[in-house]
This record gives sequence, C-alpha cells and structure tokens, in this order.
Amino acid sequence: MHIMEGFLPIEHAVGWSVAAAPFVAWGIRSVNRRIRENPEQRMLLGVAAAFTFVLSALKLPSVTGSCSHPTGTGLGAVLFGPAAMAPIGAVVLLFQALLLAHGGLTTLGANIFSMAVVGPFAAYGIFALARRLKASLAVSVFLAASLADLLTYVTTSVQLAWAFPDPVGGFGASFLKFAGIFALTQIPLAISEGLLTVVICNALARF
Amino acid sequence: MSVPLLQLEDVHYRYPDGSAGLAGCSLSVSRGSRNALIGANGSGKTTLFQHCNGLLRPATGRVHYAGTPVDYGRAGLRALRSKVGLVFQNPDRQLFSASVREDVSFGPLNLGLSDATVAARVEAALQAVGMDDLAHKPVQNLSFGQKKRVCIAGVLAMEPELLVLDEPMAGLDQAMQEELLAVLDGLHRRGMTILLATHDIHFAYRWADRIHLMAAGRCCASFDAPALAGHEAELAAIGLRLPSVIGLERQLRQRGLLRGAPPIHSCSALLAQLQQEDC
Amino acid sequence: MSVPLLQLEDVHYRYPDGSAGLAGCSLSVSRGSRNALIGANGSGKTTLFQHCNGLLRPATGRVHYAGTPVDYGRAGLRALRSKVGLVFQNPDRQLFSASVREDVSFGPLNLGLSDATVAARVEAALQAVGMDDLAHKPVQNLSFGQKKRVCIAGVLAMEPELLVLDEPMAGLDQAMQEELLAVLDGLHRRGMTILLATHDIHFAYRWADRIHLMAAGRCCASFDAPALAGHEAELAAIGLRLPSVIGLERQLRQRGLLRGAPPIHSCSALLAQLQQEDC
Amino acid sequence: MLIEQSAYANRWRGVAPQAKGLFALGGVTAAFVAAATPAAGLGVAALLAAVTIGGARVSPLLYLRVAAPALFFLAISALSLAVSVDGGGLQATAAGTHQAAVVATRSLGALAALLFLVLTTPLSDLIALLRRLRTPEVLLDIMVLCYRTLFVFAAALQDMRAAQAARLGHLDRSRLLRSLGQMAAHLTLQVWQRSHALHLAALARNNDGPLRFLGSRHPHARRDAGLAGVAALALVLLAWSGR
Repeated sequence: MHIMEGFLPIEHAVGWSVAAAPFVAWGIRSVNRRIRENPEQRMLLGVAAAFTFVLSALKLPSVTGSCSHPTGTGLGAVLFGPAAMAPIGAVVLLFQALLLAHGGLTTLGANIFSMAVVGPFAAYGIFALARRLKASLAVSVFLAASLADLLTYVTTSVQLAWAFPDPVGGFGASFLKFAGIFALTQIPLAISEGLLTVVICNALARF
Repeated sequence: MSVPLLQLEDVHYRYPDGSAGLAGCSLSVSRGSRNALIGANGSGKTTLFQHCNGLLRPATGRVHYAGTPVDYGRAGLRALRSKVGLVFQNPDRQLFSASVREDVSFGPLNLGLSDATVAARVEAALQAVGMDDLAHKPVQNLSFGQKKRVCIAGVLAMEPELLVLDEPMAGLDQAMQEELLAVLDGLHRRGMTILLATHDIHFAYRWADRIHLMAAGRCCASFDAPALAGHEAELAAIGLRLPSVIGLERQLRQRGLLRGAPPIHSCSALLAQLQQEDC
Repeated sequence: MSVPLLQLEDVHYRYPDGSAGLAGCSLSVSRGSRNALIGANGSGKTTLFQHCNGLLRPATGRVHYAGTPVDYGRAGLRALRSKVGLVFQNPDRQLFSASVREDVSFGPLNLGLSDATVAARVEAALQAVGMDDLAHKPVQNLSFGQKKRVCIAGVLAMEPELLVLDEPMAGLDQAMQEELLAVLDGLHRRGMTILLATHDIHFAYRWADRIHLMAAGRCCASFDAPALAGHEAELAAIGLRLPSVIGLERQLRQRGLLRGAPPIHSCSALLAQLQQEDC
Repeated sequence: MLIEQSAYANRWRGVAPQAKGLFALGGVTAAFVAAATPAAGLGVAALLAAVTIGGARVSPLLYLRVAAPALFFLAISALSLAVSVDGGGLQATAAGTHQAAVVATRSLGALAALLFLVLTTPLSDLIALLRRLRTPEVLLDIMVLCYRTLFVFAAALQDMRAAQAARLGHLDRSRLLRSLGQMAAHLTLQVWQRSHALHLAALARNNDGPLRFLGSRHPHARRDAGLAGVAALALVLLAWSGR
C-alpha cells in the first residue's frame, strides 16, 4: 500500500525521508562492499530490482476473490539480504512512482521506510527466528512473507495516523480507522503473498 | 468438402496498448492436414495462434472449432484448450518444472485426469518425441532442441487434435531440425492436424500440404503447397521470392533433363532426381 | 603469408562445473577476411568466441593477436577487448540501457574517450547499422532484428579490428537477415575482419571467404569457402551435407548447361545464371 | 505501461529534463503552498493538468486512466479523514472535513505535478537528470539495469502466463497460485543467469566499474530551464497569492 504523492504534510514527508536515509545509505555501503568483492553483484542488484518490480506487478488471486499485488519484499529479503533490499526497494518504489504513478516523490521516504526497510528486516528477522525455533522451511517462509506484508501495512497506517490524528480520538482512533479500512484488502493479500512465497520457495528448492 | 477443424472468419484484434494484432484475418484448417503459416516477424502469427485456443478473444469476427463457434466460458475454454495444443517459440518461457516428467504432466494434471492416466499419457508423449530416455533429467541440463521436444510432449500429453507450433525450427541446428521433423511426421501419420509458423518458404514448400501467407494482421493467401509456383505475386507482396527449386525444376524440365517425376520440393530432392536419372 | 590477425593454438578449456568447453582448438583468422564457423549447438562455438577477446583464458594452449601472445593483465585485456568486438547471440542479455544512444556510448566511454569523440563514434556506429533514424526509440519498442543491430553498433563504436558475432542470423526473418547482411557487407568493404558462428551451411557457403568446421570443442577443418566441395567427408563427420547447389552446379556443368562462370554459391544464383545463359 | 507511451510520444519529449524537473518542483511547491485554501489548491491542480494536456498534448483519456488508482486511494483516505469514530458511531466533524479537504487538494496538486513530469519525460531522461544531481553511482546502476531488464522480464512473464494458460494452468484459484509460484520461481532463477550474462557483456565492452553512458543532448537546455524556472516561480507566487 503506497501513500500517494502529496498526501503527507511537508514535515512528515521530510521526516520520513530523513528516517529512511540512513538505512538506504547503509544499504548502499553494504552493496558497494559486495560489488568490490565480486563485480558481478552490480548486475545482480539491477536485475534483482527489475525482478522485484515485475513481481510486485503480478496480480494475485486473493482469498476474498479480489485481486491484488504482492510486495515481494519478503522474498527479496530472503534471496538478496535485507541490506541490499534498502537500495533495491528504493529504486523499485521510485520506479513505481515514475512509471505507474503509484506512490510519489514527496512520499518516497515514507514508502521506503515501510516497504524497503521495515518489510525486509521484519521478513529476515521472522525467518531467522522461525528457523531457530525449528519451524519447517515452508512455515518459516510463510510467516516471514505474510507477517512482513502485514507489518508493512501496519507501518503505513501508523504513518498516516501520526500525520492525521483524529480530531476526536487522536492517534489511536486514527490508526484504527486507517488500519481498519486497509485491513479489508491487506489481510487477504498477506495470506496470498505468504502462500505464493511458499510455492516459489518449494519450486526453487527442487531446482 | 467436410467442415474445417478450425476456422477464423474476419477476426479483428487490437492489443490493450493500442498496437494492432489482427485486422480481418480469415483462416481455415482442415482435419489431418499439414499447414505452414508464413509471415515476417510482427505480421501477427503469434496473435493468430493465441486465438486458436482461446488465449485471446476476437474483438470482432468469429472462431469456429469443428463447426461450432468457440464458447469463451470456463468450460468452453477448457474443452478448446484440451483439443488445440499450442507450442510457443521459446522453450525457456514455457518449461517451469525441475524435471522433464513433471513438466509434461502439468497439462494432463490440469485436465483433472487420474494419476495413472496422467502417468500413461506422459510416457506416451515422451515416447512420441523421442525423449523417454531423458525423462528423469532436470530441464535446465537439456539442449535447446531437447527442450523444444519437451515443450511438444507437454502439449501432446493433453492429447490434442490440432497441434499449433510457433516457429518450431527457429534456433535449431540441422540435426535437431531433422529430429523434430521426424517427430512431426510421426504425429501427422497418426492423424494429428498440424499448423506451424515459419519464416522459411523453402521449408514450407517441402513440408506442408497447405500454405497460408500472412502480412499486416491478415492471412492474405491460402493455397495447396504444390500450387506455390502460381502465387509468385502474393509472395512478392510480402517480400519473399519463390523457392529457387521451382525455377530450377522448370528450367530443367524445359531442357528435357527431368522426366515425368512429380513436382520436386527441395534442391536436394532435385539433385537426387538428376543423379538418379543420370544413371 | 602475413601474420594472422587472430590465432588460437591447441587451446583447452574446461568450465568450472566440469563440462568441456574447448579440447585442443586451433583456429587462424587472417586480416580482412570473412569467416564462418559452423558447428552444432554445444560444439563450443561460444566458448571459442569468449577466448577471442579474453573473457575466458585457456587452461593450456595459446591465443595470439596480431602476432603477439595475449597479455591477460588488466592493460592487455583492455587493449585486446578494444580490438576484438564480441556480439553475443541474445540482445536482451547484452543491452544495458533502454536508450539506444546511451547503450551504444557504453563501450567507447569505457575506453576513456572524450565525450565529443564518443558522440561522434555513436553516430557513426548507428549509421553503419542503419539505426540512426530509430535511435530515439526506447530499446523495448524495437524489433528483435533492430535490437541485434543496436548490439552491433555498441561494439562498432569501439572501432574494433575484428568483429565476432555469435549466430547473428538466428531468429531473424528474411527481410531482417538481408538488412543485417548488408550491414556486414558494408563493414567488410571498409576493411573489418569478421568471424561469425552459424548453423547454416548454405549461408556460410554464400557469404564467407573461409569456412571453419567445429565439433566437440575443436576446430576440425578450415578451408577457403570455394573449396567446400572437396570437404564432403569432414562435413559428414559433423552431420552436415554439402549444399545441394554444389551438386546441382556439377551436374549442370557436366551436361554443358553452364559455361565458364565462376563457382556459384546459392541455388538462386544458379537459377539466375541458367536464365541468363538461356537468353 | 501508459506512462511510458506518453513519455515517448508527447510534444515536449525533447525538452531538457532539468527544465521539466524544475517546473514539476514548482508545481509540487505550489500545491503545498496553496493547500491551506482548498480552492487555490484545486486551481493549482487544474492548471498543472491543463499544461500537461494542453501544452504537452497528452491525451485526456490516458491522463485519467493513469491518475485513476491514485484517485481511488485519495477517495478512501480522504473519506477516513473526514469521519471520526465517536463512541460507537461514525460522524463527520468540521475539523475532520476541513483536514480532508486540505489533504485532498494538496494531493491532487502534487499528483498533477508528478504526472506532468512522468507523462512528458522518458525514464532514461529522468535517470540522466538524477545523474546530474549526483545520485550515488550504485543507485544509478541499479536504475539503468532495472529499467532495461523490467521490460525483458515483463515480456517473459507475459509469455509464461500464456503458456500456462494454454495448458489450463489458470483454471481455478489453487492452480493459479501454483502456476504463479512456479513461474516466479523460474523467473528467480533467471535473475542469476541474466546478471551473469550482462556481466560478461559488460566485460566484453571493456567495463570494469560503474556503468557510464553519454547523456542525450538538449540543444536548448539553458533556454528551456530558464523558461521553466520562470513558469515555476509564477506558479508558486500565484499559489501564494491565492491561499
């Protein structure tokens, strides 16, 4: 779920950009190191970004019957590592704004924070934790992908609620409003994305 | 004349991005025949093929299969796609599974057949394309020509009546082309109707019963292959020349070097004929 | 005889995964010549090409360029790669930028040339392949044949002495093939040495000065193209037959139908000759 | 992709990207400046849309189709801003409605500025602009490769979907999910194959570092940027006076 262009007040737009910047900067340093060790990584990152972009344009059959798009951050974090996903995700989100008018430039920072920082790190952390708790690969992958998707959307709801506290109920009421509205599409999507990622990983494991 | 197996009538189709696909295309394929569709890249061959099994639906115009109009409901498409098998050009974009057997089973499993039936069909299909020895191999270790044959097996396992192949010879070296040709000949002998796209007029003249010319989204001429010589103008209109074997045969007959043989379809056949009559 | 431009001597190479690449391959390409390398898929053509500009380094054996052994240090590779331009088979795996001009500028910029020089070279290269009118289009809107020409322009802009092309004709329809052939002829007239891989013995016989046969990782025969008729056995060993035009020409000469013309390289040329002598 | 089509076909395609970037920046600024007064904000949005459709000759229908998803998001979000949960019921408050109006007009204005930029400027030009703005090199490399490769992948995906549908892989939801998973896995493998092939191709063209390209020339870049700067300034001043 992308926050559209111009939706956030200027302080919030700048604030989230400042919040996302260190993660992207750290990611850039980390991938620069990888490229120095192995120059082929330069191509891999670009192709991986295209892969993520295309994957997120895939229409998923959702449990409720509607169709929606996966974020792809869970799979990306497991395949390419959460550090690489910050710059990759930043480029993908920029492209979604520039090629699809999906998201925006002033809201790029906020969207990067939820989708290219929180999502991948959550996915990676949940995956590692689940594996340590001896969950099967399929269960770990499902939890990582679907919970990362959910956390992304919770983050977005927090961002919106923080920017627009409810005049009556304040932040809490506003959060419930945003989270409630988007839950309709996001929870079935999170489940679909989890299932899809499991199918992908099962298929990959057989190659 | 009996009802054609597949018939397109004045089909128009335009892609969502605005590019033209088909513009008044009509085509008729009769049961048991070998059909070659000739046209340049971008003339609409692939779009036409996707109409043959309902992947695309005409904006206007009609598609008939075995005399009845195609039903684009779920059941109708299911029936049509199980009867019209479509083999795409690039094997890397139609093989998804890790192993050959698994990939070939994809279609029949989707038909909802029992495991035993599927297994039997998979083996039969692999045998038909001469890949039964390699069935356990991972797909990515196969050569390009072998992958093409797996693609064909994957469609054969659905036991279609009409096999549609997009540029089956492209990218194959001579040995692979001959192997593939043998596979197609075998299928044709067993009654399969075949429609394939090619750039290669020589190949079409040698192989097909019927030739269809395509340009700018429509089928601009259809005729029996032996009558190719009479269609020089239509060929020229799409930038092709008559295969030189036709002219050579004519020249040699004029000079009395070839006797009552039937029309000859390739330069190598012509050479063989000359050598034989020489003895 | 002058020193060959490129020479491989008894090159062996094995891929890290254990599959064989080259097994004692020797090849010599002389300056200004047109060379066709013929071999089945998997015979090692691509591996050989990657040795031509130092992408792969022989395990044993030597590669010489213009008489001196290749230096695999950084500076040596830079020099070699600016002189030997390599065009891969699949355009989608070698074009980096969606903008045609940007992509063509990639190589010359890597050579460290000034922006003005690069700009001039880009225009010249686009003109040489006939793509200057289409350079404003994004790569994704170009046809397959046009993309191939962009790939060639990207290499030409580095102004190499030797142009190496892997299966340049694969996947092109007849019109595109003729366009590409015209491009190659233009380059050859301007003194470029060309080495290309092909499956197609007819094309090689028609186009090349020199033919190299390849099988199982080695170059098993090299000869001047007009001498092809004398190498029937070597061709047969790699599963190919002589182009039928050779046999036809021989038959017709025996019968006194062709007079003192030089060797004829294609059936259509043979037909033209017959028709001409007929008048 | 509709935006792509328009970016390559509009009347202002040849205008220097820095000029268009400057004007879009002015548009966004004006949208934020004017937002306190919804009428002024709407004026900014309308003006930007008019410039895009009238000046750059972008088809109005295409404009609407591109804007539709964002407008849908805006409608839902603005609605949720306008109403408050009070006790057990929903009610619209004056403060909420005002906030919704402010946010909606600001978003419309900023969206119109973004659409102006992307509908008139090919992505290659925008990447070249980011290069001039000293974006980190590795991000630029990712962008260039991503832009090129995403079309390759999109075409592959389209072909694979057709091939699966032809073998009845999309008949029902569970088959569809399985087919999509296999397809995505197949595409995943290609990530490594393709990046290896691109690496070899780059080496063959003597590359041993960041990917460098010659930017396209814009003969009137300075004049364009000057005009765009004046227009942007005028737009911001207009928004300022109207709020």
